[in-house]
Amino acid sequence: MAKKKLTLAQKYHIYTRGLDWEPTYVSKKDIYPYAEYEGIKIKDWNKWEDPFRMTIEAYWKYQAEKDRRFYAILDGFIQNQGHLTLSDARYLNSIKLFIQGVTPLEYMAHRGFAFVARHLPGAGPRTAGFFQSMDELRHTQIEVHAGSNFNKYYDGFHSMTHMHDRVWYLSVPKSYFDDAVTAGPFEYITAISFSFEYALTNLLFVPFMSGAAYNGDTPTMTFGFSAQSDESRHMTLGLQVVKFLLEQHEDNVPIIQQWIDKWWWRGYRLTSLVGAMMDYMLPKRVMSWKESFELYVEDQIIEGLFRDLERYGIRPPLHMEQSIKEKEFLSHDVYWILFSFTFAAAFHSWIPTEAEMEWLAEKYPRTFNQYYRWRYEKAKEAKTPLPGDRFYYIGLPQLCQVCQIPMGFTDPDNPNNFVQRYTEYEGEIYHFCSDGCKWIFEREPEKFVQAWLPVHEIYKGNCFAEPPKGPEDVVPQVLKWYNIQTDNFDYFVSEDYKNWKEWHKDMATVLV
Amino acid sequence: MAVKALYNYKFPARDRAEVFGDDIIVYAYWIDNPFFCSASAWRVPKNMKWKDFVGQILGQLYGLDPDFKKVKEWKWYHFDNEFKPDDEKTLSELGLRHKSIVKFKPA
Amino acid sequence: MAVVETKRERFVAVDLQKNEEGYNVLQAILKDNPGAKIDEFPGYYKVRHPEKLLINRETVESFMGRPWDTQEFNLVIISYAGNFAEWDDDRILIRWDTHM
Amino acid sequence: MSTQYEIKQKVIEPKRLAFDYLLKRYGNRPASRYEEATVDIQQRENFHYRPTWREGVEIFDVNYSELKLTDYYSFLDPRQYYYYTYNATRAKNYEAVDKYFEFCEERGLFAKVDENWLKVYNRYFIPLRHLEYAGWILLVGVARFGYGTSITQCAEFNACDKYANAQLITRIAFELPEPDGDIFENAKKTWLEDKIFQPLREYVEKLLTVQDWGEVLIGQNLAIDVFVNPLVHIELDNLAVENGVTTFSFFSKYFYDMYKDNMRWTEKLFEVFVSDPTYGENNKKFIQSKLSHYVGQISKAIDEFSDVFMMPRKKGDFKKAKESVLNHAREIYSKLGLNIKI
Repeated sequence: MAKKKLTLAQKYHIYTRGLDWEPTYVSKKDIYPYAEYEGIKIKDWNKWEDPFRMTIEAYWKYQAEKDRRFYAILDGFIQNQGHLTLSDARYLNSIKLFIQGVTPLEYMAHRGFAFVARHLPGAGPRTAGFFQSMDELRHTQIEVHAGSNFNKYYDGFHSMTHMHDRVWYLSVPKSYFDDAVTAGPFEYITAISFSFEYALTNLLFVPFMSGAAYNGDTPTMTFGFSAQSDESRHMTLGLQVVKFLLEQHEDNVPIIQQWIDKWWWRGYRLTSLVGAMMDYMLPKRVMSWKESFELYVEDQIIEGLFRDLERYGIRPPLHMEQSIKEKEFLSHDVYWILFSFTFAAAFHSWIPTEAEMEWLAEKYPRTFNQYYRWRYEKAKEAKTPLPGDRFYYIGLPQLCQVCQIPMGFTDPDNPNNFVQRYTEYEGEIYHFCSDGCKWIFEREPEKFVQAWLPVHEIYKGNCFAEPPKGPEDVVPQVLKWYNIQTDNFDYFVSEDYKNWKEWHKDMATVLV
Repeated sequence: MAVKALYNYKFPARDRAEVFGDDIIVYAYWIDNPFFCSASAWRVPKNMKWKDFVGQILGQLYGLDPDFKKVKEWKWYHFDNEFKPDDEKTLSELGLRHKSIVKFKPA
Repeated sequence: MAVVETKRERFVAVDLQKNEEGYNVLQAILKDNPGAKIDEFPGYYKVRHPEKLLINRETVESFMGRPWDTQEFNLVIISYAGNFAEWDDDRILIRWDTHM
Repeated sequence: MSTQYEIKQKVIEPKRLAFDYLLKRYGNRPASRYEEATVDIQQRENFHYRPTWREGVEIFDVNYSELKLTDYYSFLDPRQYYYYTYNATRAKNYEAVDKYFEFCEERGLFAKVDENWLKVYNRYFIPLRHLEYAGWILLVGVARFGYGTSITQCAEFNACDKYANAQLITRIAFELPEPDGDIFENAKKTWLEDKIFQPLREYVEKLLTVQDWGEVLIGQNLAIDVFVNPLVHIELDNLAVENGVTTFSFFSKYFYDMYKDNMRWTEKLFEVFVSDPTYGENNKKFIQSKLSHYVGQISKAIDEFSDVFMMPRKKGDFKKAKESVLNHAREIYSKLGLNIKI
């Protein structure tokens, strides 16, 4: 009765895929009806190699420990009124964007991976997908809990889920994930596990969270790094999925390549918001967007990952070169958009200080002074009747049909202009911010003609709390429908700023 | 290429012309002036006269730029084709359609 | 103006949390991987090596002064570049060019 | 050098006590972490694109089930589990399991299990890892297609418990002697071929093809769980004890506790379904009709287990055991006000 000696991998198989069986009373297709229509061919699910070998009991143990640490830090921060020791209340505007834009995506990812765990016919990847579904729920909740404390003292945090469904700039992240979860299970897992988790989340979680640490926000740094430790598992899953699909059948290669092409550009456009947060919204900066793009994308992804994938016949994403060309423009373009429309946003923006402009000029010696600095000088002159002594773009922007960002991405070959592309499909015109977004549309027009574009919805009258009483009542009714209260306008006319000054006026500053 | 789906995946475009009735969406873009962070979008009647359209977009938005008043005359483009609109003609008479883009720069 | 500068490098890397445990793991990595380079950022360390990074349980334990399960690596890792070529009870190996 | 502020003894009045949508719902009071993590978290409107995998539905849609609620957050988990409290609770629950394994190994208890009982156990118990695993698939489907975070979160955790159950059975099996060859292969063969499992397997395979998540919960949580758990973890454990085998009673209690824990949210949810001001009647009709069907099937399926009661040296009384199981089920259904003929 001596038990045979098993390797860890064999043991793990018994713990996971060994539980599966071939049904005989119904057909397997009836249990997993969504597994074939994408055209992915799987010869042998057993060739799947588990990206990590974690049992549920180990999962409980390590995840409970991670969360115990997180909540201890959060509670300490709350008890010590840690928000008062942030570098500056301006910092929190990046966290507002995070809570409104990213946290609901974590939630969508949780449900999306539940879909993978339910509908991929391979027990191995289903199991890994399930762990990720759990993790994503965790991320949603630790982020909500970290945001909850800020919500008590600052604007912009009070209605993130509601805003995510309605507010114009949040349709950018929302449409990204809606695109993924409406796809089949294979595209979803390639889009999210591979293109997003492996190739892009580093930009979101590592340098940005390091920035949070630098600005005194330990709960955000902790949830960021703690979430990212789950992310390491997710990255491993992403890489394993793609390699597995590529090895299963040669017919899968062109399909996967197209998904990589599509989802690289979708994800890259989405993370442009992070560029603006890093370069403009952190009062103390760790590294620029460009530097982190070079480190995390050019070195790690292009030089590292894609050279590894060459042998499978996979090349770097179609529009990768364009994103490299844009790296000295991107964050400036996006912040300028956010700055221009702050009258209708649930965060504040501001004209960078002289010192900040110097930093931007130093980090972007070929673009900032040449193309962007003058806009802020002019913004001081071009005042509007709205609160804040500066310019707002009083109007509605043209949006890209695919990424839904206002069409404000500089053409690096013609830097005083934005890229504008359009196409005609079934008698209607569609506009795009880039060749990447146009390519994505033309590949799947039936999908993108459905886009809920916030600007057009406003013009259709679908975004008013009550019918406007006149032209001057239009924006207020939209803001009411968004539930934007005192969350908008320039930082220096905000309640956040007023309160911050008030709270700090009778505090001794101690140098240590 | 079509979307791969388990059923006939076809829906009317959400923002198709008929949804806007007698109005159309028109975009406007000031060439070489990135002070305005993107082209703008307007819902206007097809029968609006060109001068009223110009009055609306320049009056509400583009006039905010201090450089605006320095411009005596504008050069106009419909998409990328230069055109010389007659002030009294309507947008549809001038060939503008739903989701047309009008570009302009100082002459 | 479309000149793009690039000075790309190929390396494997791990990003580790800056805390006591992360520091011990970092020490173990430096000991077992001659040629590894560290960059420090607020809140985290980035260790990189042109070819591979090996994390030995025994070495980590010698720095920790207690038993250390390789699964505990999950508690300190923030991110990585490369591929987990091995992850068993005794060691974790990260490198590129691994196949299934 | 860095700058720090010396915080005077000053309390800053919060400008809001909770997120706006929680204040609207619950009035001007701080919210619990459970409420913050749960209520109104799921996206509701303005979805951009339609699913490519199913016609006529949105990404999240109340029409994924016949069961409906006027307000989906009228259901809240009585255990108030959110990710941290769930994982922390389970990690703690499992510590006892780890200790017990240690204890059994130290005393060599697994090796000493009576050979005759081992045959019984291998036949009825180890194959249940497949049933638990199917429960995982079913519940994770509810976590995807259910409506409202309060419901789907419970389903997700329940799914996790199911997978953990399957793995705990596996872990026990790893400890057992293998006089008849590979214990897992044998168990799978039993699951696939042995007559005692066939109606149960047919039941669960068919349930795996059901799309309506409400019906899945009826078939799994209100039927399979309600019948199989007391049969296996109470009645058959009693029989083991009568045959002098007590090694597994600890596990029986653990599994049964897991079941009871999940019945807390399940019962609450169905209570909310049948008492809904708008949909209560329809919900009740649907539940009664589906549940009657599933109960009929599951009741017949477990009759096959009468064989198992004949296997040990000291034979058991299946009829009596079944009656206890039925009473257990009757009690739950009548508590929910459901009229189910058993």
